[in-house]
Amino acid sequence: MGIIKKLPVFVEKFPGGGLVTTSLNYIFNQAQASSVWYLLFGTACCAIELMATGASRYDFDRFGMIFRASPRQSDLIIAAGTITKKMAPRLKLLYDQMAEPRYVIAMGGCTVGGGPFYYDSYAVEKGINHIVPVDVYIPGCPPRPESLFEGCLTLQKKIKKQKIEDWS
Amino acid sequence: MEIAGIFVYLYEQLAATGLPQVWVDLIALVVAGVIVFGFLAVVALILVLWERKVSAQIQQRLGPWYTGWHGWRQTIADAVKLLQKEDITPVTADRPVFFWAPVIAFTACFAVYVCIPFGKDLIVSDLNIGILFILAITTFTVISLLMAGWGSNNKYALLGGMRSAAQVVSYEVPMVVAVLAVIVFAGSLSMVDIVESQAMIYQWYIFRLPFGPIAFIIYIIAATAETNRTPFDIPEAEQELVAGFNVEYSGMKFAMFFLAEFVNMFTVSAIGATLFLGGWQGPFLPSWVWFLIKTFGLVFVFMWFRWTYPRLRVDQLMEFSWKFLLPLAFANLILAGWMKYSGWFNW
Amino acid sequence: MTEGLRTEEFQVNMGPHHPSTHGVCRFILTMDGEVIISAEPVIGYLHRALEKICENRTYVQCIPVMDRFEYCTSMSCNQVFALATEKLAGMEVSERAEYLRVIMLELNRIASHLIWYGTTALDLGALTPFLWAFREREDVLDLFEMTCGQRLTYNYIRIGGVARDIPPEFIPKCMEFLDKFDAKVDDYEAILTENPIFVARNKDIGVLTPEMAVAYGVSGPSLRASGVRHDLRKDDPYSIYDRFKFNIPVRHNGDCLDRYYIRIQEMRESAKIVRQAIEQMPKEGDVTKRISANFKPPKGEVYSRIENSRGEMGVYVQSTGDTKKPLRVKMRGGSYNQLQVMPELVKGHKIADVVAIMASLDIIMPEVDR
Amino acid sequence: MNRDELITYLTEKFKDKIELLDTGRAEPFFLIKRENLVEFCREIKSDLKLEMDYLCNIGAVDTGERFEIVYDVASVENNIRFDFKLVMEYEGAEIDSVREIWPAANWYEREMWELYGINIKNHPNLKRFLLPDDWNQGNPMLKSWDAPDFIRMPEELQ
Repeated sequence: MGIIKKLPVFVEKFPGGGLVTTSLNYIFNQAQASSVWYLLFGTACCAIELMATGASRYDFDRFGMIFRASPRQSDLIIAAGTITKKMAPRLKLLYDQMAEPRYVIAMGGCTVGGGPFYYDSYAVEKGINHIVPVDVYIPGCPPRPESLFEGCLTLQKKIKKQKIEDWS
Repeated sequence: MEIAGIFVYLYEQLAATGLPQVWVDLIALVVAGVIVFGFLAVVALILVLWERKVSAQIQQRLGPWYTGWHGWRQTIADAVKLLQKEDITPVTADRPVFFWAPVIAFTACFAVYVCIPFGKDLIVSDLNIGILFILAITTFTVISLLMAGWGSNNKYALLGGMRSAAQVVSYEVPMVVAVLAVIVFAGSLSMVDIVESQAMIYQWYIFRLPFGPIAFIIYIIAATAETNRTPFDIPEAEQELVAGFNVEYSGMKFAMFFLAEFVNMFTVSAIGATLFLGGWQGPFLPSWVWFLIKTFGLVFVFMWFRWTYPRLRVDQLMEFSWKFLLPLAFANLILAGWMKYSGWFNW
Repeated sequence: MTEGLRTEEFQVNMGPHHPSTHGVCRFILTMDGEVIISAEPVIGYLHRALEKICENRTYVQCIPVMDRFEYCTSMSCNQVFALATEKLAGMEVSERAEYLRVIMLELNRIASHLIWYGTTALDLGALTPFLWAFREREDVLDLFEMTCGQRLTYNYIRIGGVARDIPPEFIPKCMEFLDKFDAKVDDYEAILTENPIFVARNKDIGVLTPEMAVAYGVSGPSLRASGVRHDLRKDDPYSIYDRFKFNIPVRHNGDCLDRYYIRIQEMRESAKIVRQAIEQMPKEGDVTKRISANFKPPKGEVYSRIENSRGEMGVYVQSTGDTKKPLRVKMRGGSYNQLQVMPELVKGHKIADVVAIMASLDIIMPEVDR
Repeated sequence: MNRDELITYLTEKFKDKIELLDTGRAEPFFLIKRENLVEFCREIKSDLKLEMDYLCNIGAVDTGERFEIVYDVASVENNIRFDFKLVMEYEGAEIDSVREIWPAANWYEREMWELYGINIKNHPNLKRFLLPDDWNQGNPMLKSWDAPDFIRMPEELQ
């Protein structure tokens, strides 16, 4: 966590510090929620929908979401597409490389629970919650861009409810 | 309204308090530094948002929209978020180098503003070697990029760092030679003198045919390369090197690189405006408004490049610099010298 | 002077998560500075065992699985499997259904080439063409959505026909799209084809000789860019492709730029085919065929192939005749062979060229890994 | 060359080496012997009337009793296409590589080796590539294959 996060905990001990903490909490959460940079991570069909969502008609940028190629600079993995057993360690690695606070959206049936490859497939991981903690699940094969927006807005809501104390 | 007057008034008030002259100058310098720093921080934030809006317009999108009215709070939110992010230093990284790289990038890009005239009499310090100082300081960026590439201990970062070193060194040369042509005409290295030599619009160096426009184009091309922007953004080529030299940086350190990049863009635009577009010279409006208009106009040109062009390959980039730009710049310099010497076009 | 100096080769791992490997391909590049000495593709990061899955599905259930085989052109996947099964069962497809298939296949080809166009530009560092291409792609997807309710995995072309007839507003909307599409392709050309940087990045990069292309089984636009006039729509006509007039663009250098030109031309040709198909299509007629859940084609085996936007797409189906499940479904995608030939193409080029070559071959990983 | 001409030509040229299978109206399908594979492939590629220079696909089939290897070949030059296959028992499943004849065969054979466990003679690069590097559960495409986390689709869903 950044140093700045330790400050409010310290401030709270003083009289009136609670007010400062609460407003800081609000500002931090607002800032975080409206600037979720996602990692450019797509494996299969959902990646095409993810690209379409970033493109002109749907435009992820409206919500302040831009893609970053490096996991170090991103806040969110949108796991778009099937995660196979061969890919799973990579996803874990990418998640580990990200800086806290970090979030995961499981986009599409495959990442939610194996999807169409649940039966009869020897190679597909049955849900990415076995690999990384997931914040929001978006079902669909592939989910429409609108569903993806819904998922991202849900994530924003979740971020806005965070408490500073939980972080440090 | 000229804001330079305000500063002069404040300075006089300070001097009237009876403090020793050394202290007065020191306080004045610190205050000027803080003002420039604050101004540039705001400019960088505006530029990031503006870039996103420009790209959105070109791509028929809206750009940031829901963070405040038309997304005006977007970059503030980004900055606050980056403040909170975890600060990762890879285990394998060379710690001191890794730490100092963004700091150097950040400070170097601000140091330039010591001798950039923001308006009439609005300059922190009018060095008599102003332009030389600026060109020297801007080269600092390359050291920071190289440090970032080396310190990260990541192959992509290293490739990015090496590329940027090669690129900035290659493009520094034609840029300096192009600027020299202007200096030859102005007869001074001081930024203020250069601006004052282009008092009327036909005296702007961009309009001094034939050498002016050529020098200006060379300068713009080289400046695009200096700031690592498309089509010369190979050091951080997203599609080849993931994120190039800053691939391992997160949180605040990344924000420093990010801001430095935009401040650098503003810097080269400001220098371009000063050298070729008459700096703060202009009718009716206050001088500092003219300066900002011209600078932002150039910034827009850089953004326009970015969202239109694909990226060059590393060897093409070098060839372009050494085989085309540099000979052209030298020929231009000779032309300018001859024009100055013969006095034909010396209006 | 330089005697004491030596350079050392080093290895760079590109992928599987890399912005420009079109999914999850991984390359192990051995490099000398920026120059590539050898490249070894590592695949399998998207190996989802589609072939195994198909073995435990009925023929009807195989169609949605095929959708995921090549999601950029799901229609082709449906078509190739339907074609194989129809050949096995000796089934006829109604006239109108054939026309609908052609319309959908060609529209899908356009959509797929638009993805290719966008990602190619993106890989070369230009972001704007990518967004432009996706803008038009959305219009195509609107048409698909209108027809089958899906944007990506359509499950529309079924065994013996198609899933359902098109709604009445489809044809005006489609004509509207076709009318403006040519001008949009002109725009695409204006921003990339006429751009000297783009041309410099692609000219004489990754030259694929015709001999090598055929030997490695390269197909589709990549083969035609090498000067081999081979298009299954003309040479091995399936469905009703022999009824349309269209050109097969061929170029002879085999470099990235030629592959780019071919695909741009193909978009225009596809639009022509759709136009003709809409004109010739019978106004009404049955398009679906009711197939029982226990549909069992007779014993036999067949390899059917069609011209997909990425080359020859084929499927081998073996039926035992006594079960409702295929004994074996083997899928063949154009990208598989194009990725095989890539190590040969990238040798001696720069790391930036790997990206350009991969984009120009239009490799997409599900087709490789299945 | 149309379908019938092709069948006549091939059966005459290779007489007892190949056997025509009945597959309805699809392209001609032949059965060849395993030991003739390389020779046969070389012949059909070099024969000027055939010139099968293009390898579409190679697929292994596990019929539950034995292996079948199916080759789908085409000629870009003469625009003809046919398929042939060979049959072998599980025990000592091994074929010769046709990589020398069609370089495209490289990955198809590698895949066969990996997923079916069929050994490829004279193949220079038999390395794992589709399955995870640490895979230790055998050859998953075999009909008899099973693993703890492998769930078959229940009959009632079909």
